[in-house]
Amino acid sequence: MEAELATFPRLLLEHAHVRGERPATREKDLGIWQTWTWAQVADEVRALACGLAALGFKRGMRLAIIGDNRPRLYWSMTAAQALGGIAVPMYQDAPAAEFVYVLNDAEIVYAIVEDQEQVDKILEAAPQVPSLKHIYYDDPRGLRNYEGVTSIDRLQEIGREFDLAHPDFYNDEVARGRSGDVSIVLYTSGTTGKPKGVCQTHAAFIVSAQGGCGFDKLDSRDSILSYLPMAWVGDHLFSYAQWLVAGFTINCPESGDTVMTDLREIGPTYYFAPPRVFENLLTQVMIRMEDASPIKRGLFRYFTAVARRCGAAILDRKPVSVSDRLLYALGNVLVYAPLRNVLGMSRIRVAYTAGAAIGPDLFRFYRSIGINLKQLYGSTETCAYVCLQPDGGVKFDTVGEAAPGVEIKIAEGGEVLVRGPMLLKEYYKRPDATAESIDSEGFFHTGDAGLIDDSGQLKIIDRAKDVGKMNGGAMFAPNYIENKLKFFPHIKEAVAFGNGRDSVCAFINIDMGSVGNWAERRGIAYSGYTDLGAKPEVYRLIGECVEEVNAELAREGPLSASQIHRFIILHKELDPDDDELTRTRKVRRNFIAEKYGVLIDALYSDRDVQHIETLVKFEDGRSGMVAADLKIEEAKTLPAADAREAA
Amino acid sequence: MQFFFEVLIGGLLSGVMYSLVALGFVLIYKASGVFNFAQGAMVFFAALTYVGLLEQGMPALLALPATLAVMVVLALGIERVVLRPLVNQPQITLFMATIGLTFFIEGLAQITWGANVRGLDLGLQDEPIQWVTDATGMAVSKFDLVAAGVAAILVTLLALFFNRTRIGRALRAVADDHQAALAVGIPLQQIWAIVWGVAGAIALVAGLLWGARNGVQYALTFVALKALPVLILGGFESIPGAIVGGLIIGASEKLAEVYLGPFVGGGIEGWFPYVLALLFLLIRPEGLFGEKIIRRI
Amino acid sequence: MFYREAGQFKTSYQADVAIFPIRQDRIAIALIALTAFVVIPLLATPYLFTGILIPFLILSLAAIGLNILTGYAGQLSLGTAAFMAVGAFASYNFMLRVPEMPILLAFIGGGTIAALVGILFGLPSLRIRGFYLAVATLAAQFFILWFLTKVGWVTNYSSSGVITAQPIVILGYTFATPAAKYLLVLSIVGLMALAAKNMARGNVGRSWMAVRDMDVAAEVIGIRLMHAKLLAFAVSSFYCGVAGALFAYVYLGTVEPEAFNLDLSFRILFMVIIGGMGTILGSFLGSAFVTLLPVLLSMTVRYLDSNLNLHIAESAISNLEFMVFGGLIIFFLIVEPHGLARLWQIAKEKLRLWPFPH
Amino acid sequence: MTPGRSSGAVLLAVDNISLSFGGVKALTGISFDVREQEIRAIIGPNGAGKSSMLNVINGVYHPQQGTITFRGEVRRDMNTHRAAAQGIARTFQNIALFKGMSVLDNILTGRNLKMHATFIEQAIYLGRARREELENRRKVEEVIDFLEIQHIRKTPVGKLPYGLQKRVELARALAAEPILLLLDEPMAGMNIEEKQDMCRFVLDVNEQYGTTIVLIEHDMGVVMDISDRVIVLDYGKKIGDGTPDEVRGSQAVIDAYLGVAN
Repeated sequence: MEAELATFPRLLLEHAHVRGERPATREKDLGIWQTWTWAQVADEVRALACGLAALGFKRGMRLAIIGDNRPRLYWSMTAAQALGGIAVPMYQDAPAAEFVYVLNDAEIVYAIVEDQEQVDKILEAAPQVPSLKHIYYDDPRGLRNYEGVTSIDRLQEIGREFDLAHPDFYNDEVARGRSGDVSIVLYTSGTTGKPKGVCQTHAAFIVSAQGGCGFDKLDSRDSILSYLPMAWVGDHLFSYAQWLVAGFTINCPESGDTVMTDLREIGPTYYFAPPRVFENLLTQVMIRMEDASPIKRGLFRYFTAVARRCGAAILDRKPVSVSDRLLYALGNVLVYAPLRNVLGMSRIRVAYTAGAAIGPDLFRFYRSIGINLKQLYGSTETCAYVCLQPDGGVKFDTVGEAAPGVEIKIAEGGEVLVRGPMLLKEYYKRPDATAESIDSEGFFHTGDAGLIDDSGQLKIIDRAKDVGKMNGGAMFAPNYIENKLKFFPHIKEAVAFGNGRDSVCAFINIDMGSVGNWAERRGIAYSGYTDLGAKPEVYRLIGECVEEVNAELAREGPLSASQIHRFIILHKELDPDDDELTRTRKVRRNFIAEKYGVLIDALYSDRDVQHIETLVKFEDGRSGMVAADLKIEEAKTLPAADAREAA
Repeated sequence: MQFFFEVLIGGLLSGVMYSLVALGFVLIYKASGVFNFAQGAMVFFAALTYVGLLEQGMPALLALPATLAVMVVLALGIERVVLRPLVNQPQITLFMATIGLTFFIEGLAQITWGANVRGLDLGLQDEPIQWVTDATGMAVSKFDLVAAGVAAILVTLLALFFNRTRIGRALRAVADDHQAALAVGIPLQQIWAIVWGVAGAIALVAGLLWGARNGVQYALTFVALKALPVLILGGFESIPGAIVGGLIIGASEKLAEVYLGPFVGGGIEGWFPYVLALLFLLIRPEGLFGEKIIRRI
Repeated sequence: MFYREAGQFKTSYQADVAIFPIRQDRIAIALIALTAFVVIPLLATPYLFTGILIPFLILSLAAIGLNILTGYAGQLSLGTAAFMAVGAFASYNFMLRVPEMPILLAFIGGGTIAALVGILFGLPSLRIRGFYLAVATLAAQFFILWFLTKVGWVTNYSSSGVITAQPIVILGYTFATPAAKYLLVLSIVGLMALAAKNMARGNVGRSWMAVRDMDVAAEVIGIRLMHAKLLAFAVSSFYCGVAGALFAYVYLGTVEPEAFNLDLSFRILFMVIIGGMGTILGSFLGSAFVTLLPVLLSMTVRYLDSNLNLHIAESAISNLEFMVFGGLIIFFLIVEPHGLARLWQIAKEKLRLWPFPH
Repeated sequence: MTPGRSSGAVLLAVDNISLSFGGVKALTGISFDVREQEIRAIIGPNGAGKSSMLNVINGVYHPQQGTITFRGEVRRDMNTHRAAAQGIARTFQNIALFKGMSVLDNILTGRNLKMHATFIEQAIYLGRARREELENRRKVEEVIDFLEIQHIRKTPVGKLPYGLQKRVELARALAAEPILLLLDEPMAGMNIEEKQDMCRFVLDVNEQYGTTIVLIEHDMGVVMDISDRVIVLDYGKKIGDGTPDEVRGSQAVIDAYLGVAN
């Protein structure tokens, strides 16, 4: 990369120069999409930067940025960077109390926030943040009589005056920037302990962005909807780094609850969403189709079937029979294209999802109706950039191949190690943490366990710390197995055991909703969860799911040993109130193993019925005993198949 | 002077006939708040049916009740098919609906009975009454007198019907306040049906009289148009209003025709009542006997 | 289904308030215009021009006029035909008495006179509402027709009261052929429809609708009732006047006042009701419907007649027409008070949301 | 509330106003003043003549007796157009929106006095007409943004729930950029959240645009919270006038309200 484009402020100047009149930023405001060209953005940023400088913002200082995705908040990042400062975007939905830690940790003096709500919160936090001196706000609504806060408009006025007085100041400052400088500190919403500030350099993000843009051929004609938290690494890569590298247009929605409408209006060509968003969308589609006329429903059902058969293949340009192609073309006119349109996805060239495992059916659905949905893998420490799925090489259970310039290595315990220019510089003021996550060879320890499949794509299977070993020495990844089970609508929760055992066994919670329906359709009467779970038909139903999972596992080389031999359908639903799940509904494996020791023993014995009594808390707080005789079911397992034939 | 009175009386007498048609409007308007533009068509329909039945060789004494039956059926049909679905719609919508109705009925009438003009003989000659002429020297049509008499009788009957009978009182209640009427358990639908039935009957009488005078033909429907200014003058809710209005219109249009006509080329009774009514409206928008409405907000 | 709105976002209010904000609609309207101006003139038969297309267009214009008054401003009028008559005879007299009078100017003049008369008969609307007003407009219907028949001067003392429209010459070109006449009417109607749409979506239109929907509130926010109502009468009558002039010059050729009788007024009212009150599009749909229905009706009847030889009289057909229209009016008022235009709108929404129902 | 606001200059003064319909006396000898930038509440049992008072102020009703002084001009009575032109806007007790129009158009009508293009200009839709349309649209969008009704911008008002309709009506009044805003029971029939929103908006309007507000409200809590001074009417007579606390204390008021639900 040529040295003079090594920082974001310089990239901005470059765009203003080569495509000054093309749209850079849009925001749905006052009913229309207000648009700023690259030239205008450059000018706004210049005013902001000069304003900050005039009011004493110095090189190396950190600028806190809090609020929804607003153009001027994005711009203030560049403004800070132009002065050699560091942007510190923070999660806008966090309560004031949480602000305090980050503001102090980053020794924030200057903060730019969105509106009255954020101002109120930061003022609430201020007393505990001695360093904080200057607060600027974007939206003046309701802030008339506030003391000690200034509007960005005012800030820019000051800036413009300052600029007139010191015409060369801005360009000099930008010129002094180095690509090795830290451009941003992103705080990881650490599940354990205090959040850590991840310091990323201009270079790291620019390289990652360039890699990604090259990989998916993104250019200045693309456009993206910026609706994910600015403090999240993904948004920083897609809506900021790639924006300034590729020079495409970012679009800020009118408000949180109009995102879907705005998506429909903008019709972005490049889109990112976490799996749950896609899941909710699909559910909505299904619900809305329910009320459609029989004809439409028929069409929809028929053509989605067609798509399931050949859609993905056509998207991947794989050979497909002529008849199917014709049918698909017809379906495209009648269903897929209109559907993409109402979802606002007609123009999408590349869509990514990441952050959690996505169900294969869900994933396939979007691809089958012609939306190029792909998965990627990365973390805050790696600029959200490690693996990408190449067009035509998309699988639902991998996260793709190593991104350009990235080195991947699987460690002994199966942990994924990565090395490359996109790695974090350090954890802010946490040398210890830095040292422990980056080893001597410069490899970053992701904390995820995974394996490289035969096609060279990375498959993430579990958190490294959860991965165990079976007596046979094979790797045991409970989450991976549990996820596979949970992808079945009938299975709500699953807990797999096998660490230090000869075989894998599992507890299963059926999904009352879907199994309930299933039972009613078959006229199976049941009194409640426990009763339904004990029905032999239900055992058979779940058994089939388990065996499908086994079949899949059998094809996955090292994991084929993790096939489930025996399982139990639990007599009660795992429940946070009984401490069996975390509040975020993650299974607390060890606690459960203790609580249901009897059952585990039974699973690993040759008994096929086990009596159990459990203490449960009811909604009203009372607690009582639930007793049941649980059947233990054998599940068919298959010999480890050669992975190649499967792929 | 004598001539003046002759014209005046002639006018008043024909005015009574206007009132007769207007009565139909008022009745329906009072009960269901509908300005029934189709009243004229009903008049036409009634007369045509009656004549038609006679042509089919039905004796007059039989044809009369038969026609009455037909009219009631028609009225009930209208109430069921047109009014009920439109209940609580703005009055103007109902008004337009009755315009549609007008076309429908006219079409129906002519399809069933043919469109050619028929004479109708009620055994009354439209000739001066001898003794009146002898006494005053004025020519007063016997026909007009009888017609007026019939109209007078009908009006009295209606008045009695309204004030003495249970239904009549219920009807007045409905006219005053639909909700309240419903609340005290007056069957709205039934009331409407009755009212439309009665309106049908009135239409029949008017139809016979007018038919006998001008011949039974499409032109009969214009009689209704004549009744409109009468209503504006008299107010839509008031039976006395309809009568007085009718007399004023009848008299004034004749006088105007005779005394103004010559200067402007005649044929002015076509519009004179309207202009009269219009001018009147500007002075008293709610009509002679209509109540003043205070519009609250 | 055919709509692809994703990515059609508005970056200016100009674009947002456009008459056809959706690209697919713009394409459609372009195609329609192309057919109307190019394809039809090439293909249509003289009968199609003089028998259907020309009256359809002229009556659409009249319907727009009535729609402005009744649909937008909420003032019911039964005197439309009379205002058309004023336009027709006024234009005739302009042509007759003003030497070298350009005919288009005569049309405009006719419209203007009609507008003035409209204001005159609109005055009662300041005191009275609803069908009281309707009756007042009836007065206009009768008085004006009487006036035109009785006052010889307007018909240039022609014994029969029938006038013969002067030939249509614009810039030396005589519009004689049906196709030429059609194109003339099409252009005039097109332009005036556009103008009407602009008024309807502008401040004037909003004031009209405000007066229609809740006059007290309208007054309170500063709308002058008198001004709004009389303007509605004036504009409406202007449109009817021009329509009347075209009716006389392009469609009939020789005209007597009776051509503009109450029945015509009603027909136009039907167009507005069936087409949809308060929409310009509806005026066209309604006009097309009311113009075509009789044709189709008589065609089918004749067809049945000849095949099943039922010996149906001509008069029966016209009476059948009466009944069908009457029935339709009631039907629409009950089932879809907003007429064909609304039906079209609903269909369009369905297409936009396809495959979803809502 | 900031007590300072009630010490501003007098914006509106009604003096000895009496109004009657036929024989019925709706108001008898009512006098009070409204100061710039204050929020003035009118309370009283049903039929106390509150709405009639508003109708007199903006000229819907014409009092038989008394004078109205607005911005220093003394008058026998107002007329609606003049009132609007001079900067008085209002909302109605039972919503008076234009049912056949979209939210946007409804609010745009609020700006009709700001648009001067003749109908001919509008028909041609060039120059002034077009410019005005777009400028005023922008103004309206600011109001829409202010009242947070972006998501219903293009819905027909008829389709909206009651609470939102009330908000749209307020928007229409605000679009006129009034000096004096008359609100007739802005929170009637709303649930708690809706009321809180509405309160916030009323206060924001008063603060952001410095609009003087006269409102009729039944919910005592609301009145006491947001108003600077309160007038109490009963059977068309004024029985109390002062700060919320003063009024709350007054015996006459307590009597009038005895047995009155809200």
